[in-house]
Amino acid sequence: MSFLRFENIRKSFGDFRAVDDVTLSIEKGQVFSLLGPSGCGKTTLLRMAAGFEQPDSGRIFLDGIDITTLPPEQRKVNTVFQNYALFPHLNVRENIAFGLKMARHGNDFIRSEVDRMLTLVDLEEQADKRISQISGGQKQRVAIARALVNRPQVLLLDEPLAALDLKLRQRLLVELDAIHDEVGITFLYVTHDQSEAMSISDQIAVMNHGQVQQIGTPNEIYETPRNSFVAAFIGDTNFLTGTVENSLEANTSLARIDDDITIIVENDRPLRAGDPIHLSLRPEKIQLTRSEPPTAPQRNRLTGIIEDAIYYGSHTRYWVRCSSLKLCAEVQHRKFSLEEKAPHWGDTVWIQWQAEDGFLLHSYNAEDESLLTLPEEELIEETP
Amino acid sequence: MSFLRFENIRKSFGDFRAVDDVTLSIEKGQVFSLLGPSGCGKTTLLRMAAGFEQPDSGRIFLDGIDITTLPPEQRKVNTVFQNYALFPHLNVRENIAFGLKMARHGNDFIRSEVDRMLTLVDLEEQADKRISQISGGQKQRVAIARALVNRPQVLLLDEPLAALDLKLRQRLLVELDAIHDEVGITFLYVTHDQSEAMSISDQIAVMNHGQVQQIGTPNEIYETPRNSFVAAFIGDTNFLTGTVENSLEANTSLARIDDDITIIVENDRPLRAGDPIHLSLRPEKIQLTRSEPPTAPQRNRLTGIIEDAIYYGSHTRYWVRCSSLKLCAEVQHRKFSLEEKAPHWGDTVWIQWQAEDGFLLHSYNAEDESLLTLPEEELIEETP
Amino acid sequence: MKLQELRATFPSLLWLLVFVAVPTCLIFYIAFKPATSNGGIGAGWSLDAMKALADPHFPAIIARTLWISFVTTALCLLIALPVAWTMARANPQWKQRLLLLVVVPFWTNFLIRVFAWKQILHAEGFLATLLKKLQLIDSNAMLLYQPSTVLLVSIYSFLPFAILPLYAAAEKFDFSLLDAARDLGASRARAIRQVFLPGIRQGLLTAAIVVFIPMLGSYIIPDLVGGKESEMIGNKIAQRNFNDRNLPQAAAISAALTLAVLLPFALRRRRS
Amino acid sequence: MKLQELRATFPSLLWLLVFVAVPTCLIFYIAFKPATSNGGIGAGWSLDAMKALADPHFPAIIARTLWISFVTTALCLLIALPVAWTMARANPQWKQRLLLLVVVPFWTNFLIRVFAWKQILHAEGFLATLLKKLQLIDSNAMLLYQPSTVLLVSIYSFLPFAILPLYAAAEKFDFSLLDAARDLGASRARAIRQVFLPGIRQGLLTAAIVVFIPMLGSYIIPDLVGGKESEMIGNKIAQRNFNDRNLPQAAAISAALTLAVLLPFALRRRRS
Repeated sequence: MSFLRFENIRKSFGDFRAVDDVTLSIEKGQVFSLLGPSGCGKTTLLRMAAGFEQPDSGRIFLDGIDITTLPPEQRKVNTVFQNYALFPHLNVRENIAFGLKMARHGNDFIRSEVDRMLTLVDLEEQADKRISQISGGQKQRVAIARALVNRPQVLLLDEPLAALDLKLRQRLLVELDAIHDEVGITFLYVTHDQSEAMSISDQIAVMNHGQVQQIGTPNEIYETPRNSFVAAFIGDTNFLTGTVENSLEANTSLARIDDDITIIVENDRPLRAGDPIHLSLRPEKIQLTRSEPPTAPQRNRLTGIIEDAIYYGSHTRYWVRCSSLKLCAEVQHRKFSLEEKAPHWGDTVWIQWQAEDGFLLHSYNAEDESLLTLPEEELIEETP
Repeated sequence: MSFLRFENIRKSFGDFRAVDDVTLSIEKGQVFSLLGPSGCGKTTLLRMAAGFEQPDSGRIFLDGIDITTLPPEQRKVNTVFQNYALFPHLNVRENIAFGLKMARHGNDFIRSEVDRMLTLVDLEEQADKRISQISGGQKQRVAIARALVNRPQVLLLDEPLAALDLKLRQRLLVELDAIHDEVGITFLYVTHDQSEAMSISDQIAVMNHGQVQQIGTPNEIYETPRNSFVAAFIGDTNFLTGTVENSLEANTSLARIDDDITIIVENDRPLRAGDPIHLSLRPEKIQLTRSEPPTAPQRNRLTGIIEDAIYYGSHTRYWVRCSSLKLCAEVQHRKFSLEEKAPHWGDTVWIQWQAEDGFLLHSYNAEDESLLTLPEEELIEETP
Repeated sequence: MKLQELRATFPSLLWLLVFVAVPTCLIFYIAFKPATSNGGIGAGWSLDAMKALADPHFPAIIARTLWISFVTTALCLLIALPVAWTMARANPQWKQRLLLLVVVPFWTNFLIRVFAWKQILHAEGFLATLLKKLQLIDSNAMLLYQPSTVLLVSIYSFLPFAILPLYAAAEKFDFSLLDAARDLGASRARAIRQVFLPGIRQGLLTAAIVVFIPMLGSYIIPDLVGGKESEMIGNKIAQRNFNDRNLPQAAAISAALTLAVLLPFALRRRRS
Repeated sequence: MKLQELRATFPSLLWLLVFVAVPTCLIFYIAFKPATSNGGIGAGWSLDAMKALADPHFPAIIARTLWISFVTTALCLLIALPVAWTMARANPQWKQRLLLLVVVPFWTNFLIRVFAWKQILHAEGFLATLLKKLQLIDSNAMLLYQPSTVLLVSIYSFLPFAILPLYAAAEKFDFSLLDAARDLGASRARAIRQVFLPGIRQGLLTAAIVVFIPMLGSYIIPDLVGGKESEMIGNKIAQRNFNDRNLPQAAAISAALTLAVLLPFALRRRRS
């Protein structure tokens, strides 16, 4: 049973189609993320759930009741705003109490509920401070407490961590997760940061150009992306484009990627010789060795030269040129790999991956290549 | 020979010590990053290099010349501002031309130089647009072109990517790297994002509370952090606190971490029995297996129960409870590991790491634990 | 650094000296000088001007002045609020146009505008004729020379002064706070009352001061469109100036009024 | 949605109608009516009022009016700019105090302030005596009743109107742009000229209009502190009103002035 449901929602601002026929079902108690780049329509959807925007067409249901035209104050949802939107003329305690005052609760009840929230978000000592006197992370906690104190059916979070430093963001994300476990209410979480969405969500809807590209668990979205946008936006990947040469078995085929590269592809749908294919291959699925690895069934082997390497501490990314292909491989740093010596720029290396690790995309758009982190030597054409 | 040098710089704003006796040397042609949390003094240092702030004491040298008191317009450095600070009343071309106009160059020279820059940052088609008509990423490129066109001796970058979405940030970082390779001038890069700093820098100075905590290459900073702040701020880590039991060899000791845990520690300085030690152990250095691994020299083995797991797509983080210790292990997802079946919450697992992968800290501060991404079950003490 | 700071605040200090301290002191100075027959001030000191304050009609006139000033201020704020709101929420292009509209009333001579009102409200004027034909007012009713006429024309004249500071405050107000308030269960009206009005408090205060204070000294409007029943303290000051040519008495009345208004402010400041 | 939008813009439209269209039309209407001896307007239509425009002194008076208005505006802007800058850069607490200082001059009756200036500048007044003693001016020199006196008192009176819009614009100006300009090699002065002034363009325009336009209709200041040589068009309008009690002629002069000023604006708008 879906708890919060968007049905065929459309919304335009002038000529701009912000949301284009979106249908979504969110289960009770889930953390559901809307993930996508700026302007993909994720915030507009959230604002329609809150009641700040009206859809041009379509319906929104909460717990089975049509709330499409209900004003914001009558919806049992509360929002954590991106810029927090705390009331500057009230202190921390008064900000948290605002919703309860509006609901005309008694003073004793308000005081005890606000105290409970101050404990939950660990702000007891900041209770009487002005909003301008507390830090960004504390503001964020006040915003969460101010929304949760009303015991909403759904908590809407609009990029709640975007304004914070990386380390603080990681920490508050963990706290948010803990709060969700504690209060158990449904979260609708809007973000452009895939690692945020991956680590907190039960379900993710990836959006682009006002449309839902794919809905699934973090694992499904990452491992089986439907199209090139999802594959490139969630993490990094390599795109391999080619043509089917011939089918080997029921679920594997041989595909020609380039004049001199042929690879084994695992296919989840029947392929015929001559069919064009687009493959997504995650960098961490590629193993990189300095010596030639033994052949193995269902395994692709290529040799190439390292053109670029970026060190990230816990891992290094290598860009390996194999004739016309340039593949990115991610190597985690640990002492248990067979070779101790790290490869360098210009080294000849071998790369290999299992056929099943390349995932066949349902659709491909060359524009999405721009989402990949690829050092481009072509960027600068002219020398000064 | 140092090209840009800060010597014993101090600066206070009222009672707040923004920069506290900082000495830094930056080589010509380097990308040098100042990395630290908000308020650590990194931006104040950059603003002093640009000439917007004067140090209370200390000197700044550029190419051997004392520029401490030189006004901004007379310094051969240019700045890319965090909010871009583009002139809204000028179009893209006029913004880029501003510095050359101030230097009273001829119109023909200005036109050709601006055209060159427009090509460099790939904005030829946006040349005549107003600043309000272009996207965030394009504004960022204009800001870089506007600074570079003056051929500064040092380019100062103040969190140049902080206002952008994650994917765009990754892409522009790669472009920035390519631009640095192309123009070859010195970059002073200020950021709070360690992965940004790691991937672009030749040298990093990690700052906290107005002081430099450590200076080194990304590799040095990550693999041999001097203190607990550096270890926790750069990437994630596990802190192990204990006492030396006895020395095994010249460079290894046995240390008691807990009543029932004893580990082998590699030490770069002589340790005596009874010495307190603080160890940093990176999550990716820990190998996690479901079956008991064979013993090996210089290797630590522990068994524990998985208490938490967060899926990040390319890897998963597991938090393993080994009696009083809780250790985080990062496991990359690939098909070449020995065991195919991923461990789950509640499973009993074995973890192991090489003694040399645990790094002995010179100093430790319990506050820095708050920088770690650790799911805390103690966060919520009260149930509603 | 200190020198530069001083140099930066110097224009403001000069402003304070020339535009506040000097005229205020001068008025108190003049109030204690004797008047000369040619309208100037004589040598030496005198308490003669203080006699002007002893006029038996003054308590009633002062009460009326305060009342008309208060009502004008309240109505100006009430009308200006939705205008300032609309301007602040308009897109930048419309903001420019609306600002121009607020400025445009300055463009016609103030006197002419007051006379235009006189023509509109005249017993044989367009409006009176219309209202009489519609039998909305008595055929003997006077639209002119009433206290309410002074009110109407005063509101008309001071509205731009109320709108400008309210607009400046509303412009800086973060309207997403209203979304937040409604999200938390406040109706539109409660959100405005509990979040918008406190948010533009400084603008409201400035607008109130900018209307109330010059209203206290207003004399042209009551003189031209008001009757005997709507005489204000400003008229008394003007009479001493122009008719009696007794500057010290005018200064004394003005000084007394200034003190009467400033005193509560100064006291409130001390207390807070 | 459309209805709500209309409702939101309604106050502004009403404002436009009541405060701009009605008085402007009325003035043009009155300009074509005959005058009555009791100061009202008669029935029917008449071109008599147009005769007022044929006065042979008018070209010189209009030229003088434009010149004094222009110089006052320019000097007001010059003085107001550093004040607005200081206010915008001050910390919030100081901002409040400085804003109060700008508002405070309203607190004393306008007439009294002008008379105070008259006392300061009087031939036997404090300033003239001092200057004569210091032999900075001739013993026969007159500080009062000069065109420059009108200028001085006008600047004094209109400065707050120039400061407020400049402050509002400077407040919204992003001062980090000046850092950027200096970083790119501009001196302090060039940064201000090439980045700050274009950045507050709208504020400058508003300030100029708010000073220039009422200056064109100014009549009390030239009447009280100016001599025969500093008569402005506003005095002519006031004379027709008060002395000749000929409202249509006053309206005609005012309408002609409005047209003369509005026309270039309207043309510029058409062209752009």
